[in-house]
Amino acid sequence: MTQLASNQFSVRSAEDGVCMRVFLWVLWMGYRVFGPILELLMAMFRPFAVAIYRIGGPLVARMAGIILIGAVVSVCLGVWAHALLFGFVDDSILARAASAGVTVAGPFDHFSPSTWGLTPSQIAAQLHVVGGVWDTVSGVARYLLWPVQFGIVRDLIGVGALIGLFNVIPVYTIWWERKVAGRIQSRLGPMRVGGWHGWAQSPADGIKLLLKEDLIPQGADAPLFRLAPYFNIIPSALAFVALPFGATYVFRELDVALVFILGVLGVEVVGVMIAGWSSNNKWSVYGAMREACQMVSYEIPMGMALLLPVLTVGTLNLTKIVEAQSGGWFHWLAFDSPFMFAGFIAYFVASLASCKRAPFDLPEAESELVAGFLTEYSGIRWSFFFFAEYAVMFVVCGLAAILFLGGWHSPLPASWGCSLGDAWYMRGVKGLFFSGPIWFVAKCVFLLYVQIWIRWTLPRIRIDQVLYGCVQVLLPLTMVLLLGTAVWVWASTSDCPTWATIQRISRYTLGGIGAFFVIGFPAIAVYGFYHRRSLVGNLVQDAMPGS
Amino acid sequence: MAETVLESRPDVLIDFDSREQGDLRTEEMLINMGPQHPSTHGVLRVVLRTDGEMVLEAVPHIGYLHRCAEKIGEAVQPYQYIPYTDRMDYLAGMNNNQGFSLAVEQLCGIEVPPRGQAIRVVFAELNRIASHLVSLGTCGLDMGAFTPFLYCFREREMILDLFEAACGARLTYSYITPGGVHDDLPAGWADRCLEFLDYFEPKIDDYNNLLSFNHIFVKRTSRVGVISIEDAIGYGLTGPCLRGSGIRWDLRKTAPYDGYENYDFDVPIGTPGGSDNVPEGVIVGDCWSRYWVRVLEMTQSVRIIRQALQQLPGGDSIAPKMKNIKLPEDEAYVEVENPRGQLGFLVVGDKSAIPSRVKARGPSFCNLCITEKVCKNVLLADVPAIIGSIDVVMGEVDR
Amino acid sequence: MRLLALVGGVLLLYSRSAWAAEGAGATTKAVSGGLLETALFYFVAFAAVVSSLGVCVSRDIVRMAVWLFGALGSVAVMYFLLAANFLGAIQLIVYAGGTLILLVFGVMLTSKSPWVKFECPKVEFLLSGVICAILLACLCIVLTEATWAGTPQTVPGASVAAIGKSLLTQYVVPFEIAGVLLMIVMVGAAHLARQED
Amino acid sequence: MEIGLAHYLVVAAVMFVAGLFTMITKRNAIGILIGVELILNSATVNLVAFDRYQGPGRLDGQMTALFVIVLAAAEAALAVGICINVYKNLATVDVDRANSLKG
Repeated sequence: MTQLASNQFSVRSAEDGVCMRVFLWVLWMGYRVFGPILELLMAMFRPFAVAIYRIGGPLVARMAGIILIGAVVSVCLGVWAHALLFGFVDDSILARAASAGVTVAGPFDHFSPSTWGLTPSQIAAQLHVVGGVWDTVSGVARYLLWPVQFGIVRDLIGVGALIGLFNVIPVYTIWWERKVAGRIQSRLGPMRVGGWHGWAQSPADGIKLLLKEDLIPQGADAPLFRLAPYFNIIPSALAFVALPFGATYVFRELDVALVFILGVLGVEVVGVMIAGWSSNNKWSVYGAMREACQMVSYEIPMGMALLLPVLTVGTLNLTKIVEAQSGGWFHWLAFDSPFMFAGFIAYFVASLASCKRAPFDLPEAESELVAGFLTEYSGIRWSFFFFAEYAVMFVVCGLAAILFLGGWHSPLPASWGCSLGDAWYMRGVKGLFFSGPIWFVAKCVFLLYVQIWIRWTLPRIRIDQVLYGCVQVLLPLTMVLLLGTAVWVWASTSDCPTWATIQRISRYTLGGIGAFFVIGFPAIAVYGFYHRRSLVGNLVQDAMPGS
Repeated sequence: MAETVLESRPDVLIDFDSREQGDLRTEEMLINMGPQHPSTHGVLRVVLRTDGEMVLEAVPHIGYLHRCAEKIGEAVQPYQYIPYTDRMDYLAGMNNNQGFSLAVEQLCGIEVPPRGQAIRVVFAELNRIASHLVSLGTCGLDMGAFTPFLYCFREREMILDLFEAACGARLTYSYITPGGVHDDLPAGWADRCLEFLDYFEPKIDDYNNLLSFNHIFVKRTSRVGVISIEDAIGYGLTGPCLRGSGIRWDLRKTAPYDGYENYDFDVPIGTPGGSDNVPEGVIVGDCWSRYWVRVLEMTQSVRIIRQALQQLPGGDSIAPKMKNIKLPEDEAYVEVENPRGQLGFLVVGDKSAIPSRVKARGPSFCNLCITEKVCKNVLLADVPAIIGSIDVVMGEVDR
Repeated sequence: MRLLALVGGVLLLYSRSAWAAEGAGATTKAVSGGLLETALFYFVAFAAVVSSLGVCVSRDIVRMAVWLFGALGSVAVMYFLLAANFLGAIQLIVYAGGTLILLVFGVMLTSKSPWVKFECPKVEFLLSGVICAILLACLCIVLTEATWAGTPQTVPGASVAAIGKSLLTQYVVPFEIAGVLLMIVMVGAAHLARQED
Repeated sequence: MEIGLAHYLVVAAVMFVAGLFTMITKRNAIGILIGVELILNSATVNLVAFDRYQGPGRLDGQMTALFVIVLAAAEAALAVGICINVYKNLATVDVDRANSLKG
């Protein structure tokens, strides 16, 4: 940002200073007014909570459907507004910089006094450019949009979004898992709390865990016992920093994003090992040892499987890897070559092991090790581990989606997507539905569904089988795949027409197989859901409530 | 922050002499599996001597559920003792009732009416199915397969509904009493039962697809916990544990009681892998064989129940005047085929209405003895598999 | 502790030079320009020093490993500050995710009980402490008094591609030797851990 | 305030001395190993800092640091193997008691 020196933007109106002062005043007053109120509320938390539950519970239960739909709509609107807002401000900055003849680093270059550039009047001018809808609100919008041009404000929004995501994703992954598991086991899953299909069950569990007594066993190494959950949860939260949800929906676009995510996921083991060791419980130590064994060994095939797309695209930057897959279903990397297709499956298996999901859930195998490293944990510390586990599940699914399944691109052809000539509202709509975070999250949820499906179907593997599977199956397999991909990439550089045909045939065949699976899995699920009564037989059906 | 400094821990053993195998032998550790542990089926406590993941020795410790069940038998009349037999093997109450009733009947020379006998067979076999369902489910659960467990319990609930319709209880039935069964079948019960059987038989295929032939399950249970024929006989194993080792011994065939000789059924035994649906790698006497014997026995039980319900005779279901009968000064020992093996009751009379001695031979108790022999040099994860496949009920072990 | 972690996290997120995207279009930034980089450096340096001292003074071997983890993490962040992003990530993977796990694993496998400690005599402790303090003082004096020729660079850090390219061109011999060495080590470690008979 | 080369070097020096102290005073073989790791880390910090400040456009420092990390990992693996072997033979990892060449 040094080139964007302050002298180039020295033109400041008096309005600018007023605006900044108003902004700071609002912040300060918010702190002065809402701080004490929040404290008071927290002091009165329990009676308030009870009262709110008693009074608001039935109301919420009745309104649940509306609230859920409203939540979905507001999330979509939020995503859309984010795209519009940031795009608008970026456009403004770029337009102004272009008029001044400067190059600007990028949308996230921030926190430098020299960027206190755009004045509300300039924003207002841009607003008029954008469209007529804003005319009526531009007076307000110019002041609302003014802070968004600063990196620190955007980062605060980003941190808020990250914290929100990190809270919401595990909570609703747990709910999703419990619902899917219930259906698989011919139960209903959570149905009560909150009304509509127990949507408030997981938040309620979270509050319960917060209020539970937090035990430290006698003889435990108390500082380490307290520290361990943080070692577990902080890396899993850090992974979200570099995980792109969309082209602009990434907190920090790192050039080593993939290695960074792998690294922080590897650090997570330290928390588990320390938890197991400091609990002063032999079962915990067993859990920790198994975790160490499994993680250290499965990181290798996982990393090697992740190298396949890196080899093909030639970068570790996740955003660039996704950009290389634009253009619809058949351009996704999983269908790039047979090696890549097998690599995707190998990665998925290794990722199951690396986030301790069944059938690799040995570290917390409840029928062998009571609860493994979690045996002595309770309350909020336990929920930290749980949060971390589900967040990591999401991260590994996100990596799979980014590296193999086209990230935030929709499977529809590229020509249907965003183009530069679209009007601003069409850009919003298409950005939302054609290549946006919605697609990314949808792919993650699908992969999570497969993980959950596997967990509730298969028994657990023994430790020797786990290690055998890693060292003697996955590792050689991924090595061969790596070699094969290298040859494939090398061959793709040639101009031989026969080779191009072979490549096309393999791409469309693999895409067809992938489509078969991707359509087949939900189709089976939907079939099972609609025939859930007849599949279990008449006797169950007769005994079911509401039949 | 309570940090205890202990210089030496007596429970950490270092045994330098027992280095017979293993690549990475480090340190031996004594570890308590139970009495509170998710996979010890109640309050079994197994003390494991482990070296890493290897279990060098597993010693079961019992007695956490002792309730003086046999001593109580010397204080109450036989018909009053029936509820106590329910609480021994609480998963197979009907079979326990039947065993004790048969012993009392033999002691007193009571003839059970044919209808009573047939109803007894129906209930005993239904209870065998229910008990085997729990066994299959928990065996899967011990391997981490949660879903088959709930499927099994779904079907078991229906059997319990049938029991409830007949006797009002869902777990502790006290239905079969000396002289027959204490109430005749309610109207329409037989049809309901047949409807259940029609529903249930295809479900066995579901379990097989989901669990029995699951690759991971087979890998986890085959060649694990192998009990040879000699050991099985030497340790006095009975029931599916004995038959899983390849010995065709079933009291319903070899010493029929309550009219079992009238029904046509097979006695399944463990078979080596590669034949009869049995997956490759299975050897006779391993955990999978024991598991598979239970699956096959459920089919045979369905066959028996169908026959019994079809040829259900009329008449009384209980012999008259069964209360306050004086027991002769004699003793009777009768064994029946419980879902878990041979359940024997010894009843000694002394010319009063109250027996002077009641003794039970519990199949779970005898089967549990083999744990120590089998759980040598296995992996930690195999211990729940072995205990699960032996299928003990601690209520009956401790009595 | 948590507050410190929070402060560190916030500083980490605002270290522009280390985290900015690579690429031709990116403007260059001074290595040690911003206030936040300075603050982050001091925070990380403080964390590294405290962790290293923690390694020396803690008596429990697992706590030593945890302190070492702190030091390794701080060093990783220092790599990010020094625009060696790839090295920082590798440090996280190999050291924190691999070597440290191995060490803790070794502790678990070889510790008779977590509470058994064997320590050197007090005299030796004091003596070595004094020697080390003198050494540190000498080093610090030399390092701070010396005039270093180099100036802080303003070019962006080396990209992963550049590292990969030089690994296979300029450094191909050490790279291959390292590969062979790793294989030998793998075989050797397996052999060492094996029972002789 | 400028962060110069000396800043990094001082931090590395502190880490080096701490590692040295750990190696001298600890009797546990794994403790000594931890000290070695600390020393290796201080060396890599030096390398990367010199690379950043002294070698414009060259990768020597980073490359050497990379190889040091690789070697450190290999060394740790071997050392832990040796520790386990020592423990198997002597039932302790106290290096003072590992004083005979006979296993």
